[in-house]
Amino acid sequence: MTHRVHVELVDNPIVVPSLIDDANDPDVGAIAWFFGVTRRNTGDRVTDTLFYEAHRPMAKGSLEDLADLAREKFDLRYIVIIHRLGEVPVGQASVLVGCSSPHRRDSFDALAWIMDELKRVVPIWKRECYADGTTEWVHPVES
Amino acid sequence: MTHRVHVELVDNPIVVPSLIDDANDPDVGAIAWFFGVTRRNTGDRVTDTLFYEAHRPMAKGSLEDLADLAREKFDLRYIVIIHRLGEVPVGQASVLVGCSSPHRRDSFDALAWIMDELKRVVPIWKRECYADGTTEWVHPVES
Amino acid sequence: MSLNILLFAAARDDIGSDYVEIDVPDDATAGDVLNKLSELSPFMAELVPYCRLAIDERYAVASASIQGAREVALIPPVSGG
Amino acid sequence: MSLNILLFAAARDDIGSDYVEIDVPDDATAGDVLNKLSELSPFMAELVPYCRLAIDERYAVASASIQGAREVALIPPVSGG
Repeated sequence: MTHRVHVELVDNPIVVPSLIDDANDPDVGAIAWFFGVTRRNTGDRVTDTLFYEAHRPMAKGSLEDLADLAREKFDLRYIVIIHRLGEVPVGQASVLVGCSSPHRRDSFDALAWIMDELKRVVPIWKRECYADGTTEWVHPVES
Repeated sequence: MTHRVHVELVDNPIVVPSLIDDANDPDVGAIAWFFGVTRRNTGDRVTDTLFYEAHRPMAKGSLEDLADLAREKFDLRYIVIIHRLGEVPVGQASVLVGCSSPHRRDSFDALAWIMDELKRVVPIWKRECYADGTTEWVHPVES
Repeated sequence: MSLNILLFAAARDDIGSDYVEIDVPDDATAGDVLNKLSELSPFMAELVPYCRLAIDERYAVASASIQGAREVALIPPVSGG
Repeated sequence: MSLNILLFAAARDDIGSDYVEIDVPDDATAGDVLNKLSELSPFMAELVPYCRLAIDERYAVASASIQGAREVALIPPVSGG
Protein backbone atom coordinates (compact mmCIF):
# COMPACT_ATOMS: atom_id res chain seq x y z
CA MET A 1 0.00 0.00 0.00
CA THR A 2 1.67 3.19 -1.18
CA HIS A 3 0.83 6.71 -0.03
CA ARG A 4 2.41 9.33 -2.21
CA VAL A 5 2.16 13.09 -1.98
CA HIS A 6 3.42 15.49 -4.64
CA VAL A 7 3.17 19.20 -3.76
CA GLU A 8 4.77 21.85 -5.94
CA LEU A 9 4.76 25.59 -6.66
CA VAL A 10 5.73 26.26 -10.28
CA ASP A 11 6.48 29.40 -12.30
CA ASN A 12 5.61 27.95 -15.70
CA PRO A 13 2.65 26.18 -17.27
CA ILE A 14 1.59 23.20 -15.17
CA VAL A 15 2.79 19.91 -16.59
CA VAL A 16 0.22 17.22 -15.84
CA PRO A 17 1.81 14.25 -14.11
CA SER A 18 1.12 11.11 -16.13
CA LEU A 19 -2.45 10.36 -15.31
CA ILE A 20 -2.62 6.64 -14.87
CA ASP A 21 0.96 5.49 -14.36
CA ASP A 22 2.00 7.80 -11.55
CA ALA A 23 -1.09 6.94 -9.58
CA ASN A 24 -0.86 3.28 -10.45
CA ASP A 25 -1.61 1.06 -7.51
CA PRO A 26 -3.61 -2.15 -7.74
CA ASP A 27 -5.82 -0.98 -4.85
CA VAL A 28 -6.81 2.16 -6.74
CA GLY A 29 -10.27 2.13 -8.27
CA ALA A 30 -10.70 5.86 -8.81
CA ILE A 31 -8.55 8.76 -9.96
CA ALA A 32 -9.90 12.30 -10.07
CA TRP A 33 -8.26 15.52 -11.26
CA PHE A 34 -9.22 19.14 -10.94
CA PHE A 35 -7.80 22.02 -12.98
CA GLY A 36 -8.53 25.58 -11.94
CA VAL A 37 -8.30 27.73 -15.06
CA THR A 38 -8.16 31.50 -15.56
CA ARG A 39 -11.64 32.55 -16.67
CA ARG A 40 -12.25 35.53 -18.93
CA ASN A 41 -15.55 36.71 -17.47
CA THR A 42 -16.36 37.39 -13.83
CA GLY A 43 -19.65 39.22 -13.46
CA ASP A 44 -19.41 41.98 -16.06
CA ARG A 45 -15.63 42.35 -15.86
CA VAL A 46 -13.32 40.93 -18.54
CA THR A 47 -10.01 39.44 -17.38
CA ASP A 48 -6.92 39.50 -19.57
CA THR A 49 -4.62 37.61 -17.25
CA LEU A 50 -4.15 36.74 -13.60
CA PHE A 51 -0.97 37.22 -11.63
CA TYR A 52 -0.38 34.95 -8.61
CA GLU A 53 1.97 35.72 -5.72
CA ALA A 54 2.69 33.60 -2.65
CA HIS A 55 4.51 33.48 0.64
CA ARG A 56 6.36 30.60 -1.02
CA PRO A 57 7.77 28.55 1.88
CA MET A 58 4.61 29.02 3.94
CA ALA A 59 2.37 28.19 0.95
CA LYS A 60 4.35 25.04 0.22
CA GLY A 61 4.09 23.94 3.85
CA SER A 62 0.41 24.82 3.95
CA LEU A 63 -0.28 22.71 0.83
CA GLU A 64 1.67 19.82 2.36
CA ASP A 65 -0.42 20.15 5.53
CA LEU A 66 -3.59 20.08 3.40
CA ALA A 67 -2.45 16.90 1.66
CA ASP A 68 -1.74 15.26 5.02
CA LEU A 69 -5.11 16.32 6.42
CA ALA A 70 -6.87 15.06 3.29
CA ARG A 71 -5.22 11.67 3.76
CA GLU A 72 -6.52 11.58 7.34
CA LYS A 73 -10.08 12.53 6.32
CA PHE A 74 -10.39 10.39 3.18
CA ASP A 75 -9.16 6.97 2.10
CA LEU A 76 -6.61 8.19 -0.48
CA ARG A 77 -3.54 6.62 -2.02
CA TYR A 78 -2.02 9.46 -4.04
CA ILE A 79 -2.35 13.23 -3.85
CA VAL A 80 -0.97 15.83 -6.26
CA ILE A 81 -1.29 19.58 -5.64
CA ILE A 82 0.48 21.94 -8.04
CA HIS A 83 -0.08 25.71 -7.95
CA ARG A 84 1.34 28.01 -10.59
CA LEU A 85 2.63 31.46 -9.61
CA GLY A 86 3.27 34.56 -11.73
CA GLU A 87 1.19 35.34 -14.79
CA VAL A 88 -1.51 32.83 -15.77
CA PRO A 89 -3.32 33.90 -18.96
CA VAL A 90 -6.98 33.14 -19.72
CA GLY A 91 -7.47 29.45 -20.55
CA GLN A 92 -4.39 28.24 -18.65
CA ALA A 93 -4.38 26.33 -15.37
CA SER A 94 -3.39 28.03 -12.13
CA VAL A 95 -3.93 24.97 -9.97
CA LEU A 96 -4.05 21.21 -10.39
CA VAL A 97 -5.25 18.79 -7.71
CA GLY A 98 -5.32 15.03 -8.23
CA CYS A 99 -6.33 12.16 -5.95
CA SER A 100 -6.60 8.42 -6.19
CA SER A 101 -8.51 6.08 -3.91
CA PRO A 102 -10.00 2.58 -3.76
CA HIS A 103 -13.52 4.06 -4.12
CA ARG A 104 -14.56 7.09 -6.15
CA ARG A 105 -16.41 8.95 -3.42
CA ASP A 106 -13.18 9.56 -1.46
CA SER A 107 -11.46 11.12 -4.47
CA PHE A 108 -14.47 13.30 -5.32
CA ASP A 109 -14.89 14.51 -1.74
CA ALA A 110 -11.16 15.06 -1.28
CA LEU A 111 -10.87 17.17 -4.45
CA ALA A 112 -13.69 19.45 -3.35
CA TRP A 113 -12.38 19.67 0.22
CA ILE A 114 -8.79 20.40 -0.83
CA MET A 115 -9.92 23.19 -3.17
CA ASP A 116 -12.16 24.74 -0.49
CA GLU A 117 -9.35 24.67 2.06
CA LEU A 118 -6.73 25.86 -0.42
CA LYS A 119 -8.83 28.95 -1.13
CA ARG A 120 -9.34 29.51 2.61
CA VAL A 121 -5.88 29.09 4.13
CA VAL A 122 -2.98 28.88 1.68
CA PRO A 123 -1.06 32.20 1.47
CA ILE A 124 -1.40 32.76 -2.26
CA TRP A 125 -2.93 35.88 -3.78
CA LYS A 126 -4.15 36.73 -7.24
CA ARG A 127 -4.13 40.08 -8.97
CA GLU A 128 -6.73 40.56 -11.69
CA CYS A 129 -5.43 42.31 -14.81
CA TYR A 130 -8.57 43.45 -16.58
CA ALA A 131 -8.96 44.06 -20.30
CA ASP A 132 -9.53 47.77 -19.58
CA GLY A 133 -5.96 48.01 -18.24
CA THR A 134 -6.79 48.23 -14.54
CA THR A 135 -5.41 45.76 -12.01
CA GLU A 136 -6.70 44.71 -8.61
CA TRP A 137 -5.52 42.38 -5.84
CA VAL A 138 -8.25 39.95 -4.84
CA HIS A 139 -8.63 39.93 -1.05
CA PRO A 140 -11.96 38.25 -0.41
CA VAL A 141 -13.62 39.41 2.80
CA GLU A 142 -16.02 37.04 4.50
CA SER A 143 -19.40 38.70 4.71
CA MET B 1 -20.28 30.02 -25.73
CA THR B 2 -19.55 26.49 -26.86
CA HIS B 3 -21.20 23.32 -25.59
CA ARG B 4 -19.38 20.20 -26.66
CA VAL B 5 -20.15 16.59 -25.89
CA HIS B 6 -17.84 13.68 -26.65
CA VAL B 7 -19.26 10.20 -25.94
CA GLU B 8 -17.44 7.07 -27.02
CA LEU B 9 -17.28 3.31 -26.44
CA VAL B 10 -13.77 2.00 -27.10
CA ASP B 11 -12.22 -1.48 -27.29
CA ASN B 12 -8.68 -0.42 -26.44
CA PRO B 13 -6.97 1.55 -23.67
CA ILE B 14 -8.64 4.91 -23.15
CA VAL B 15 -6.71 7.76 -24.71
CA VAL B 16 -7.13 10.88 -22.60
CA PRO B 17 -8.36 13.80 -24.69
CA SER B 18 -5.92 16.67 -24.33
CA LEU B 19 -6.74 18.04 -20.96
CA ILE B 20 -6.65 21.77 -21.36
CA ASP B 21 -6.88 22.43 -25.07
CA ASP B 22 -9.96 20.38 -25.90
CA ALA B 23 -11.87 21.95 -23.09
CA ASN B 24 -10.46 25.37 -23.79
CA ASP B 25 -13.06 28.07 -23.55
CA PRO B 26 -12.42 31.51 -22.04
CA ASP B 27 -15.52 31.11 -19.86
CA VAL B 28 -14.17 27.92 -18.31
CA GLY B 29 -12.76 28.26 -14.79
CA ALA B 30 -12.80 24.57 -13.81
CA ILE B 31 -12.01 21.26 -15.46
CA ALA B 32 -12.48 17.98 -13.63
CA TRP B 33 -11.72 14.43 -14.73
CA PHE B 34 -12.61 11.06 -13.28
CA PHE B 35 -10.96 7.75 -14.15
CA GLY B 36 -12.54 4.51 -13.00
CA VAL B 37 -9.77 1.94 -12.74
CA THR B 38 -9.83 -1.84 -12.33
CA ARG B 39 -9.03 -2.52 -8.68
CA ARG B 40 -7.26 -5.67 -7.52
CA ASN B 41 -8.98 -6.15 -4.18
CA THR B 42 -12.72 -6.17 -3.47
CA GLY B 43 -13.45 -7.44 0.00
CA ASP B 44 -11.27 -10.53 0.29
CA ARG B 45 -11.41 -11.43 -3.42
CA VAL B 46 -8.47 -10.74 -5.74
CA THR B 47 -9.28 -9.61 -9.28
CA ASP B 48 -7.02 -10.45 -12.20
CA THR B 49 -8.93 -8.59 -14.86
CA LEU B 50 -12.41 -7.29 -15.68
CA PHE B 51 -14.31 -7.94 -18.87
CA TYR B 52 -16.93 -5.39 -19.93
CA GLU B 53 -19.81 -6.06 -22.31
CA ALA B 54 -22.53 -3.65 -23.50
CA HIS B 55 -25.67 -3.34 -25.51
CA ARG B 56 -23.56 -1.04 -27.63
CA PRO B 57 -26.06 1.19 -29.49
CA MET B 58 -28.28 1.49 -26.40
CA ALA B 59 -25.28 2.19 -24.14
CA LYS B 60 -24.02 4.89 -26.51
CA GLY B 61 -27.47 6.51 -26.60
CA SER B 62 -27.82 6.19 -22.85
CA LEU B 63 -24.45 7.92 -22.27
CA GLU B 64 -25.47 10.69 -24.69
CA ASP B 65 -28.72 11.12 -22.76
CA LEU B 66 -26.72 11.35 -19.51
CA ALA B 67 -24.49 14.04 -21.01
CA ASP B 68 -27.55 16.03 -22.12
CA LEU B 69 -29.21 15.68 -18.71
CA ALA B 70 -25.99 16.74 -16.98
CA ARG B 71 -25.90 19.88 -19.12
CA GLU B 72 -29.45 20.67 -18.04
CA LYS B 73 -28.72 20.12 -14.33
CA PHE B 74 -25.31 21.80 -14.16
CA ASP B 75 -23.68 24.82 -15.80
CA LEU B 76 -21.23 22.89 -17.99
CA ARG B 77 -19.35 23.74 -21.15
CA TYR B 78 -17.74 20.47 -22.15
CA ILE B 79 -18.49 16.84 -21.31
CA VAL B 80 -16.45 13.76 -22.18
CA ILE B 81 -17.61 10.23 -21.36
CA ILE B 82 -15.54 7.31 -22.64
CA HIS B 83 -16.21 3.71 -21.56
CA ARG B 84 -13.89 0.88 -22.49
CA LEU B 85 -15.31 -2.57 -23.36
CA GLY B 86 -13.67 -6.00 -23.43
CA GLU B 87 -10.84 -6.88 -21.09
CA VAL B 88 -9.58 -4.15 -18.70
CA PRO B 89 -6.65 -5.39 -16.57
CA VAL B 90 -5.92 -4.21 -13.02
CA GLY B 91 -4.57 -0.64 -13.01
CA GLN B 92 -6.17 0.35 -16.32
CA ALA B 93 -9.12 2.69 -16.80
CA SER B 94 -12.54 1.32 -17.73
CA VAL B 95 -14.24 4.71 -17.74
CA LEU B 96 -13.28 8.36 -18.13
CA VAL B 97 -15.60 11.27 -17.43
CA GLY B 98 -14.55 14.90 -17.88
CA CYS B 99 -16.40 18.17 -17.41
CA SER B 100 -15.62 21.84 -17.64
CA SER B 101 -17.59 24.74 -16.22
CA PRO B 102 -17.29 28.40 -15.26
CA HIS B 103 -17.28 27.42 -11.54
CA ARG B 104 -15.74 24.34 -9.98
CA ARG B 105 -18.79 23.18 -8.04
CA ASP B 106 -20.70 22.38 -11.26
CA SER B 107 -17.90 20.17 -12.58
CA PHE B 108 -17.49 18.36 -9.23
CA ASP B 109 -21.22 17.73 -8.86
CA ALA B 110 -21.62 16.71 -12.51
CA LEU B 111 -18.79 14.16 -12.30
CA ALA B 112 -20.31 12.49 -9.25
CA TRP B 113 -23.83 12.60 -10.72
CA ILE B 114 -22.77 11.19 -14.10
CA MET B 115 -20.90 8.30 -12.45
CA ASP B 116 -23.87 7.49 -10.17
CA GLU B 117 -26.29 7.51 -13.12
CA LEU B 118 -23.91 5.60 -15.39
CA LYS B 119 -23.74 2.80 -12.85
CA ARG B 120 -27.53 2.83 -12.48
CA VAL B 121 -28.86 2.96 -16.04
CA VAL B 122 -26.30 2.40 -18.81
CA PRO B 123 -26.51 -1.16 -20.23
CA ILE B 124 -22.91 -2.19 -19.59
CA TRP B 125 -21.93 -5.24 -17.56
CA LYS B 126 -18.69 -6.37 -16.04
CA ARG B 127 -17.48 -9.89 -15.48
CA GLU B 128 -14.95 -10.39 -12.69
CA CYS B 129 -12.09 -12.73 -13.56
CA TYR B 130 -10.63 -13.66 -10.17
CA ALA B 131 -7.06 -14.72 -9.50
CA ASP B 132 -8.35 -18.15 -8.44
CA GLY B 133 -9.56 -18.74 -12.03
CA THR B 134 -13.30 -18.31 -11.39
CA THR B 135 -15.36 -15.72 -13.24
CA GLU B 136 -18.62 -14.01 -12.31
CA TRP B 137 -20.96 -11.50 -13.97
CA VAL B 138 -21.69 -8.59 -11.66
CA HIS B 139 -25.44 -7.98 -11.51
CA PRO B 140 -25.95 -5.76 -8.48
CA VAL B 141 -29.34 -6.21 -6.88
CA GLU B 142 -30.76 -3.30 -4.91
CA SER B 143 -31.32 -4.39 -1.34
CA MET C 1 -46.38 -13.92 -32.56
CA SER C 2 -42.76 -14.95 -32.40
CA LEU C 3 -40.29 -12.52 -30.86
CA ASN C 4 -36.49 -12.46 -30.67
CA ILE C 5 -35.16 -11.17 -27.37
CA LEU C 6 -31.54 -9.97 -27.18
CA LEU C 7 -29.66 -11.44 -24.22
CA PHE C 8 -26.61 -10.11 -22.37
CA ALA C 9 -24.16 -11.06 -19.67
CA ALA C 10 -25.30 -13.80 -17.26
CA ALA C 11 -28.60 -14.28 -19.14
CA ARG C 12 -26.77 -14.88 -22.41
CA ASP C 13 -24.36 -17.28 -20.72
CA ASP C 14 -27.23 -19.21 -19.14
CA ILE C 15 -29.22 -19.55 -22.39
CA GLY C 16 -26.06 -20.07 -24.43
CA SER C 17 -27.04 -17.65 -27.20
CA ASP C 18 -27.11 -13.89 -27.99
CA TYR C 19 -30.88 -14.07 -28.33
CA VAL C 20 -33.85 -16.29 -27.61
CA GLU C 21 -37.06 -16.68 -29.61
CA ILE C 22 -40.29 -16.75 -27.62
CA ASP C 23 -43.98 -16.91 -28.54
CA VAL C 24 -46.26 -14.24 -27.09
CA PRO C 25 -49.78 -12.99 -27.89
CA ASP C 26 -49.95 -10.06 -30.35
CA ASP C 27 -51.09 -7.73 -27.53
CA ALA C 28 -48.35 -8.80 -25.12
CA THR C 29 -46.79 -6.25 -22.79
CA ALA C 30 -43.20 -5.90 -21.57
CA GLY C 31 -44.36 -7.56 -18.34
CA ASP C 32 -45.70 -10.56 -20.28
CA VAL C 33 -42.36 -10.91 -22.06
CA LEU C 34 -40.47 -10.83 -18.76
CA ASN C 35 -42.76 -13.53 -17.34
CA LYS C 36 -42.14 -15.70 -20.38
CA LEU C 37 -38.37 -15.22 -20.08
CA SER C 38 -38.38 -16.17 -16.40
CA GLU C 39 -39.81 -19.59 -17.37
CA LEU C 40 -36.82 -20.47 -19.57
CA SER C 41 -34.63 -21.91 -16.79
CA PRO C 42 -34.21 -21.99 -13.00
CA PHE C 43 -31.42 -19.38 -13.36
CA MET C 44 -33.64 -17.09 -15.43
CA ALA C 45 -36.42 -17.50 -12.87
CA GLU C 46 -34.04 -15.98 -10.31
CA LEU C 47 -32.46 -13.31 -12.53
CA VAL C 48 -35.41 -11.94 -14.54
CA PRO C 49 -37.25 -10.33 -11.57
CA TYR C 50 -34.24 -7.98 -11.30
CA CYS C 51 -34.08 -7.28 -15.06
CA ARG C 52 -35.62 -4.53 -17.17
CA LEU C 53 -36.89 -4.88 -20.71
CA ALA C 54 -35.67 -2.43 -23.35
CA ILE C 55 -37.87 -1.80 -26.40
CA ASP C 56 -36.03 -0.11 -29.26
CA GLU C 57 -33.17 0.78 -26.92
CA ARG C 58 -35.36 2.42 -24.27
CA TYR C 59 -36.32 0.97 -20.89
CA ALA C 60 -39.99 -0.06 -20.97
CA VAL C 61 -42.50 -0.08 -18.12
CA ALA C 62 -44.28 -3.40 -17.48
CA SER C 63 -47.48 -2.17 -19.17
CA ALA C 64 -45.74 -1.07 -22.37
CA SER C 65 -46.90 -2.79 -25.56
CA ILE C 66 -44.32 -4.67 -27.60
CA GLN C 67 -46.34 -4.21 -30.81
CA GLY C 68 -44.30 -2.63 -33.57
CA ALA C 69 -41.06 -3.07 -31.62
CA ARG C 70 -38.04 -3.37 -33.90
CA GLU C 71 -35.83 -4.65 -31.06
CA VAL C 72 -36.52 -6.11 -27.63
CA ALA C 73 -33.66 -6.70 -25.18
CA LEU C 74 -33.44 -8.19 -21.70
CA ILE C 75 -31.30 -5.87 -19.55
CA PRO C 76 -29.93 -7.54 -16.39
CA PRO C 77 -28.82 -5.31 -13.51
CA VAL C 78 -26.04 -3.14 -14.96
CA SER C 79 -22.49 -2.86 -13.63
CA GLY C 80 -20.63 -0.46 -15.86
CA GLY C 81 -18.21 2.18 -14.65
CA MET D 1 12.28 45.94 20.00
CA SER D 2 12.41 46.43 16.25
CA LEU D 3 10.62 43.88 14.07
CA ASN D 4 10.58 43.30 10.33
CA ILE D 5 7.16 42.28 9.00
CA LEU D 6 6.93 40.61 5.59
CA LEU D 7 4.28 42.18 3.35
CA PHE D 8 2.37 40.69 0.43
CA ALA D 9 -0.09 41.61 -2.30
CA ALA D 10 -2.10 44.81 -1.69
CA ALA D 11 -0.30 45.50 1.61
CA ARG D 12 3.10 45.37 -0.10
CA ASP D 13 1.86 47.60 -2.92
CA ASP D 14 0.49 50.14 -0.44
CA ILE D 15 3.67 50.31 1.66
CA GLY D 16 5.87 50.06 -1.43
CA SER D 17 8.22 47.45 0.05
CA ASP D 18 8.46 43.69 0.70
CA TYR D 19 8.70 44.37 4.41
CA VAL D 20 8.20 47.07 6.98
CA GLU D 21 10.11 47.68 10.21
CA ILE D 22 8.04 48.49 13.28
CA ASP D 23 8.83 49.08 16.95
CA VAL D 24 6.94 47.02 19.51
CA PRO D 25 7.42 46.20 23.22
CA ASP D 26 9.40 43.01 23.95
CA ASP D 27 6.25 41.29 25.24
CA ALA D 28 4.11 42.27 22.24
CA THR D 29 1.49 39.84 20.92
CA ALA D 30 0.36 39.16 17.35
CA GLY D 31 -2.62 41.40 18.07
CA ASP D 32 -0.32 44.26 19.09
CA VAL D 33 1.62 43.86 15.84
CA LEU D 34 -1.59 43.95 13.79
CA ASN D 35 -2.68 47.13 15.60
CA LYS D 36 0.67 48.75 14.84
CA LEU D 37 0.45 47.74 11.17
CA SER D 38 -3.07 49.19 10.85
CA GLU D 39 -1.65 52.62 11.82
CA LEU D 40 0.75 52.72 8.87
CA SER D 41 -1.70 54.19 6.33
CA PRO D 42 -5.42 54.75 5.70
CA PHE D 43 -5.36 51.74 3.34
CA MET D 44 -3.72 49.53 5.97
CA ALA D 45 -6.30 50.70 8.51
CA GLU D 46 -8.96 49.21 6.22
CA LEU D 47 -7.10 46.04 5.19
CA VAL D 48 -5.42 44.88 8.41
CA PRO D 49 -8.63 44.00 10.29
CA TYR D 50 -9.15 41.28 7.65
CA CYS D 51 -5.54 40.04 7.79
CA ARG D 52 -3.90 37.29 9.82
CA LEU D 53 -0.40 37.32 11.23
CA ALA D 54 1.90 34.39 10.52
CA ILE D 55 4.74 33.67 12.95
CA ASP D 56 7.39 31.34 11.55
CA GLU D 57 5.05 30.37 8.70
CA ARG D 58 2.11 29.45 10.94
CA TYR D 59 -1.05 31.51 11.50
CA ALA D 60 -0.98 33.02 14.97
CA VAL D 61 -3.87 33.84 17.30
CA ALA D 62 -4.08 37.44 18.55
CA SER D 63 -2.71 36.48 21.98
CA ALA D 64 0.37 34.68 20.59
CA SER D 65 3.73 36.11 21.68
CA ILE D 66 6.12 37.29 18.99
CA GLN D 67 9.14 36.69 21.24
CA GLY D 68 11.70 34.45 19.60
CA ALA D 69 9.96 34.65 16.21
CA ARG D 70 12.36 34.17 13.30
CA GLU D 71 9.83 35.51 10.79
CA VAL D 72 6.63 37.51 11.07
CA ALA D 73 4.39 38.00 8.03
CA LEU D 74 1.17 39.90 7.41
CA ILE D 75 -1.21 37.62 5.49
CA PRO D 76 -4.02 39.49 3.73
CA PRO D 77 -7.17 37.52 2.79
CA VAL D 78 -5.95 34.81 0.44
CA SER D 79 -7.19 34.19 -3.11
CA GLY D 80 -5.27 31.24 -4.50
CA GLY D 81 -6.77 28.47 -6.61
